[in-house]
Amino acid sequence: MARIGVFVCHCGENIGRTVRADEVAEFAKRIPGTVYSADYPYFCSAPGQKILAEAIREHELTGVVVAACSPQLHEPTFRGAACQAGLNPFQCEMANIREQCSWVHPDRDEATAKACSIVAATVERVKRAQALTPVQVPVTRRALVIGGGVAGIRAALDVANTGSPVVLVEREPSLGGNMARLSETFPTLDCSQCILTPLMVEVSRHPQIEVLTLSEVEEVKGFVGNFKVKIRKKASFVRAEDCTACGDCVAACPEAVPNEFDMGLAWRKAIYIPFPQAVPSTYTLDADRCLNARLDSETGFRLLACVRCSEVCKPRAIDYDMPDEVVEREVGAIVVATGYKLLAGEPAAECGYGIHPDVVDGLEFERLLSASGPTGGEVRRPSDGKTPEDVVFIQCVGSRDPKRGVPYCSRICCMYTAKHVALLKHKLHDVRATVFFMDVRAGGKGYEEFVQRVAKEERVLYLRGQVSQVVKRNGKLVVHGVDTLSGQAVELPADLVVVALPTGPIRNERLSAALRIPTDAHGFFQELHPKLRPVETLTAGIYLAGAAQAPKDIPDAVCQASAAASKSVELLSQPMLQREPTTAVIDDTHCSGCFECLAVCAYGAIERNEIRDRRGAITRVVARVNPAVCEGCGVCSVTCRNGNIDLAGCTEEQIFAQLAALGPAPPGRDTIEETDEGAPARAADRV
Amino acid sequence: MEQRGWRLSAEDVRTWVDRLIAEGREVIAPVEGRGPRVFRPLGCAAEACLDPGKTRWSPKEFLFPRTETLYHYRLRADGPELHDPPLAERERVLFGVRPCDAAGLVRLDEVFLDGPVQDPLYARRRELTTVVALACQEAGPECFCTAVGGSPMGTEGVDVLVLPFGADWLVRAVTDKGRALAAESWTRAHAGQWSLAADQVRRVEQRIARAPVAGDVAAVLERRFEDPVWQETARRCVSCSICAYVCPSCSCFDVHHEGDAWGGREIRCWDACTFPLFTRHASGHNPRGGSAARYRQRALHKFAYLLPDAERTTRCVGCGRCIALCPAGIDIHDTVTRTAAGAEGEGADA
Amino acid sequence: MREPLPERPTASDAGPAAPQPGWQPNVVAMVCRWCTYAGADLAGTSRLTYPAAVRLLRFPCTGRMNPMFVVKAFEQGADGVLVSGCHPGDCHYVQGNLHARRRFATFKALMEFVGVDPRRLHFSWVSASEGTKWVRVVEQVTAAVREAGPARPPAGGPDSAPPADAETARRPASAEELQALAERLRRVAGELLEQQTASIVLGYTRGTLPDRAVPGFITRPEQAQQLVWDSGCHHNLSVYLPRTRGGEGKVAAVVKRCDVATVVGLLQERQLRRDELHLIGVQCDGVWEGDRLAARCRACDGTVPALCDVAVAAEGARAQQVAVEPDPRDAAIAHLETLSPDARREYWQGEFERCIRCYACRAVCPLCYCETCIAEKHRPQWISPAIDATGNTAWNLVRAFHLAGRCTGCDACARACPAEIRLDLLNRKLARVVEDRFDYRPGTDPAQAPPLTEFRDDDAEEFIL
Amino acid sequence: MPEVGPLRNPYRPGLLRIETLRDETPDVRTLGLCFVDEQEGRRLGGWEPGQFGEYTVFGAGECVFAIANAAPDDDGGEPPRVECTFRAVGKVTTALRGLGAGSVIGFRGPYGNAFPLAEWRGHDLAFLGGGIGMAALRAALCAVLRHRSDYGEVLVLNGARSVADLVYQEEMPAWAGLDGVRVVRAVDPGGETADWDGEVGLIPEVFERLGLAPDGRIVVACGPPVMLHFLFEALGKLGYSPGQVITTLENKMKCGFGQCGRCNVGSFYVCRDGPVVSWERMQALPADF
Repeated sequence: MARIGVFVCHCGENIGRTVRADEVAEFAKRIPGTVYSADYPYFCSAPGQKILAEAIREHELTGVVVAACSPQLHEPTFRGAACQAGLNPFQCEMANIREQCSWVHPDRDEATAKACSIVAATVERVKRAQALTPVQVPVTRRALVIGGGVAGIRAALDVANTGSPVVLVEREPSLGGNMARLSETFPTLDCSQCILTPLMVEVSRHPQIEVLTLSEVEEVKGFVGNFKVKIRKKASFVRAEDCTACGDCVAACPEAVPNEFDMGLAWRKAIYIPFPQAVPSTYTLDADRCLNARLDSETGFRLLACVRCSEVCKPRAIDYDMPDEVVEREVGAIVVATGYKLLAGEPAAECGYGIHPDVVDGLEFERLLSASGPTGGEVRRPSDGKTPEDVVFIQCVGSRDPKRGVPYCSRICCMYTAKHVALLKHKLHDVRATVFFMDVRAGGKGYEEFVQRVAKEERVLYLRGQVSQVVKRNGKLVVHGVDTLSGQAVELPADLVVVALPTGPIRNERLSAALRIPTDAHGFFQELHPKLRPVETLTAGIYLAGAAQAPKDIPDAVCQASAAASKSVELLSQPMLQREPTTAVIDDTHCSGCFECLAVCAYGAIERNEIRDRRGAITRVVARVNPAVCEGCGVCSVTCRNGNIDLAGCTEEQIFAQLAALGPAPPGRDTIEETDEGAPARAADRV
Repeated sequence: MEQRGWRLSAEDVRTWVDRLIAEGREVIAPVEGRGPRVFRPLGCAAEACLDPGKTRWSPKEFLFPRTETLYHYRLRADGPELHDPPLAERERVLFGVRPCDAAGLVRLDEVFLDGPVQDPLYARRRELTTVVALACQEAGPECFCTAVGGSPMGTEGVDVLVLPFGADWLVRAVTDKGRALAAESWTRAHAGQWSLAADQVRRVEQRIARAPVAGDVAAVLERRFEDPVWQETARRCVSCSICAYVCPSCSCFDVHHEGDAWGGREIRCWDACTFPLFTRHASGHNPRGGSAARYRQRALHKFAYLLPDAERTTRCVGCGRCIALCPAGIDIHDTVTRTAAGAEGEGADA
Repeated sequence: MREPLPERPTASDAGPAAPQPGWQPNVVAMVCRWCTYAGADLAGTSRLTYPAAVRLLRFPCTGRMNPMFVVKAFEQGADGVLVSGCHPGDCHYVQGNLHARRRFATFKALMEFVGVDPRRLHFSWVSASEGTKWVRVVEQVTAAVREAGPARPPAGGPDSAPPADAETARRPASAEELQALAERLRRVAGELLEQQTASIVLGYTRGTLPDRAVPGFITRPEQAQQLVWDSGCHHNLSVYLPRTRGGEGKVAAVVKRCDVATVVGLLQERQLRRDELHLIGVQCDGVWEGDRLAARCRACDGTVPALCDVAVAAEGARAQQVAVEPDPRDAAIAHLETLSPDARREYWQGEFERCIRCYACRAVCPLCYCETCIAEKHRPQWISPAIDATGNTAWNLVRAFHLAGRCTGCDACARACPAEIRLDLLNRKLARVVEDRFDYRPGTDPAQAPPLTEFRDDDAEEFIL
Repeated sequence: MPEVGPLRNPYRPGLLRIETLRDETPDVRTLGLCFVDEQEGRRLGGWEPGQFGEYTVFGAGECVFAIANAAPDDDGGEPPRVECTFRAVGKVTTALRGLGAGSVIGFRGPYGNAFPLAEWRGHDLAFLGGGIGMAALRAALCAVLRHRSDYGEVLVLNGARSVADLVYQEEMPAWAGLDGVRVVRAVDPGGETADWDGEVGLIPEVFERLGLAPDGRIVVACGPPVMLHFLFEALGKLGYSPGQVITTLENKMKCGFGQCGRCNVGSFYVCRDGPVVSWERMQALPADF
């Protein structure tokens, strides 16, 4: 039988003024199961806690109810005190008779009556409280960073610098991401490559970082602290350890294809290095473009039609039989930094993007500006290589356009367009530059100053307006738009048009399914809380960095990367993770395997558990909770129609007992009005 | 037999019932209202329905309630304080009971009164209850009282027997208890009228086309304990308890405990051998885990196990309700007679 | 002769009796700890005042609150219940409140339909910063409960049963047509067994009572001749599917249009595997009980759904298509909805009073496949086993609620019920609520997620304060 | 119709207070119970070994176990003390386990038949208990040991899955100390500890190994169904006749006196005609276990 102690606090006058604490304590004595009760001016004081601890020992209490203030305030205090006296902390509960009783009900009788009822319900709850111990989860001290752009690089370095190993996975042959494509960066106009390349090199040399390029995450199993990740390393057909990066193979290769790194504005060979500063600095044979036909299987080639690269390769680094390799890594934390891409939609097409070669997007223009780009840094238009005289920049081509594009602001376009204008003007002083814009949003450090400077100093026309279409007339592009300030239709000739396309997520269904983290309506990964937990995700141990979560500029992406790294390190720095024991508990003996619990669990804490017979054949598939992942919301328990899922610390037995104690004396049980039939008139007949 | 009984008009019967009520008795009779025809306590005679046909379920709940309290308790500092439930005090007439249902009450008596322990709640109710039976005016396709030794005008468990006689009724007291309900002023009936009325009922009886259940059925069924017929028939069984709950002679129950912080009660509720949980141990082991074992238990409990005397071959009274209402179309009479006859598991019931 | 029991101790025993003239309502508030509980604390720290009638119960999340807790609270004598949690978007557990919103929207509709006075059941979103809103909500709820008065057993009122269903213009299919279908069906079944595509065929066979087909399990080709097809083939045989194993071959089942819907539900809920099933869809002109066309058939054209593996239908063009009529269950629901809550409660309590808890409704329902039903769970006791108003009401409510968003309206439960409780109306009402609110119709797409496992950010919440 | 006098409420339990608690294994506990009202205890009189009682945990419900001790011989002395040994498996037994010394529970009974101790006089006896099955035999064993001279040799074979699961470890030395009593402890293969000095093997095996000849010996066995199944097989091989073997059955019971209808095996009601039954009689029952 439970032996419960009830401690009614006066809280000085705070409770005592309206609740007669001595009467409540006296009442508590009558509740079956209560063996001790006391009232005291301040139970939270040191002598008060001593009374509590002594009573626990002396009366061998199995549960404690402290009727005092809100548990949000002093629950840890009293649980701590009870714990020191030998009770499990979860066998100590508070009855809130201050915030929710004495302070809000001026009538002494009403308040005292209510306090009694709160105490009775809490006693019932504690009687059925189980001792719970925190869930201990071992942690694998290694992080996985997905994405080798600037966010991924930063996160990897930050984690690795604390001494924890990192696996950095990049889909492309080289690290660098979109930032590597940029010419200069706003607002300081320092060279992107110059600041990024050292970081890339640092990563590649870091003893704690394993870089896996040309690789993709295929499968993520496990849970916080204990992920098992399968990564597919695609064959590069060039043995990195043998390749000297001499480039002879490139010269020999007969097949030229558009270079993705240059946004298709230049050519590369089927065997290539994406850009000179690529890390790792090894060559890759693009199996899809190589003249040799690809095997149906994932390894090697079926027929060798051309072996020129191999013939010229002195270190014999070419291996046509190289297979894809699937490696498995165990990690404790995962940082997702998959970055962004530009989205071309209907508004882009109206601006001639994808139709006229001289309509380019921001990244293409970066390459045209870049000293390492296809034009060596000279701005020439793609169609014929002429130097443009009129350049028109169009902002918000799809951004902030809920009907035809995306509703959100892409955040970087205003700034990079200002940068583009500045760089353009530096290179071509006489060019006429016009910017169509909706608003100029320049909310970063030094951003507004930069835009103002560009607008003032660079003789650029900022036109508030919208572009309806871009057409080609007499060999020249004509931009049709409206100056929304004057309401006048505008028609501008252009040699080159730069459209600011929306930044959107890299949609990788397979990855998001593997990670079990949801995406928002636009496909960006969803953070756990937009304000307070912007780095975490619904899946504990998986963090977000950079534009994978939302459009970001470099400083913001790097900032979040460091935050994600910090979160990962927080997790990896402890050998065992302690988690609240108030988790869902499944009794699978009667589970029918509908898995609606799994469907409603936001945390992926429910797993399918196959029960097998002695011969190993699956007899049933039932649900199982992973307490390391469960957050204890209890949504699953309501979904389970036959009540197989309970919630530790808030069990159905406790809830029912509380409900029974909260109500008034049920007349059917109090004064037993039996009919001859024996059916007592029960209060319940009321529903 | 000097028992000539009486002849009552419909009006007389109404007056009779109203008088029984006025004298302080609770009169319980078939009532038609929303839902099916069932036995309910009458406010006045006009509420009773004495039309042909039977009620959806037997009136057993007035002796063996669906749920009743066995004792109450209140928790005190020094331990629980126990209280017995009150015993029934009011005299009661079950009116318009079909003979099969009246016989069913005797089956209940055997369980609750004839064993080593007598149930005081039941005993008191039984003592206060008088049964007025009404001979059948029609027989349904499910009826088989005659197959188990009953009759549409059987008198087992009956205190007063009423036979339809044209628009009137012939009334005869079967027991002294029944005689106490009669009135001095009633018109006597004569023997000729009785034989006419009995002929009428016999015509109903002849419409019951079901084969009699053989006298040695108990032994045969126990021998055929492992017969595939149980499996084949029970395959359809969905494990509800309609058959048991509408049955006049089923008497199984469960004992539950209901309590809150302050006290509680022990209750007895109807239960049925067709429910899987009926026999499941706390360990999970279930001696009758399959529907076949449960259906066999039910059939054998009716036709083989624990028959009180050698003469009676069944505990089943042949009302046929379990057949008419089974959502899976299981027919216990068919199963039992075919099994007893050694029939293979062929035919409609396969 | 019985000793009067001593009174249960109450607060007033603890001291001088409180001078409480008349009745004080008892309102149970189930609140989430992160938002509303904190909001109520804020009301306290701000020294606001509100009626003492409300008693709080702290939960981690509204998503943990089982609607059956509300039923329990009323059972235990609450005069009113308030459920309160975080505003959408504020949930500590991201989406618990959004699941709760769907559940309680459905549950509230059920409670109102069975006549629980809407003034007794309330919902609100109160954030941790809304101390004043908490006060306002409590005042509003308490006032409403006070107006509704003490919860009391139904008083017994006039009979308010729905009128009889309107006459149907439809007629049963002709005997020749049925005969032709039956023969085709036998042939199909025989071939399936012959070719060992299926190892068992669930179909209808002749029962021992006239005009009553019963479920039959056919395992040998020659037994296929026992199969019947007529307008008395009421059973929804899909109830047998989850428990029937085909061994080497598939399990074939004879299904009507309405039965296929429950098969879809079973597939959705992983109780069946499509590749182990062989569905023999039969064109059905409706099932008849005497001269009464089953309610569910009135609005159904009986054609064979595409999900079936084989369709047994009339050959060639039919002279006359089945005329679809309004569903009479809707008329009955509409009638009940014109009644006052009290009258509706009267009606439903009258229905539940007859319940003998035989659980036939559950046993015949293909979607009631739980190994052990919540009604049998006694740790804690969810549903009182007592066959009385309390237990019966709780059982009938939980059954209906557990089928919300799942029940396809096959009416097997109502047909089996020996007490003729209008379970069909409860089911149908909830099906319509789910369709109206969540734009979901059960039994159509095996790949669809059940509506109460999902939510939309913009689910209607007009019922939430 | 039988005469109905003022009948006793058969469901209303007497009240017992928990005096002693002893944990036999991690989940098996033995309670020593005394009557709250001594008069009530005296009215109960006594019980025969093999009979069982219904124990009520107020707030949780009733559960059924054998009475694990023998009633006092003389009826004039102190009121009887009831002992029971139970495993916490369900709702009520878990609640019972939660009770401490001084708690009050309900008790009604005794119910059922008893071991035919009188018939055993002069015979050698073997008590074979598997797991908690020993609890059902303990009352008979106690009675036999109390009148040691009335019986022949006594073997006690107490077996369990593992050493930790062995009940009555405290008492076995005292039993073994008596003249002509042999106590064999056995655990299933794999359940032994490093310092285990008892037998290893399943009870049927161990008994076979002991090689006790059947002549006149009465075997009293209780354990899980699968143990009994193999034990009967083994006994058959050793030449024991079904009449020599006695067991006690367990089935779900509610009323305790043959009314609620669930514990029957054919016409045999475990609560009323059992729980004690000979192997011979069991063979005649339908296979409805």
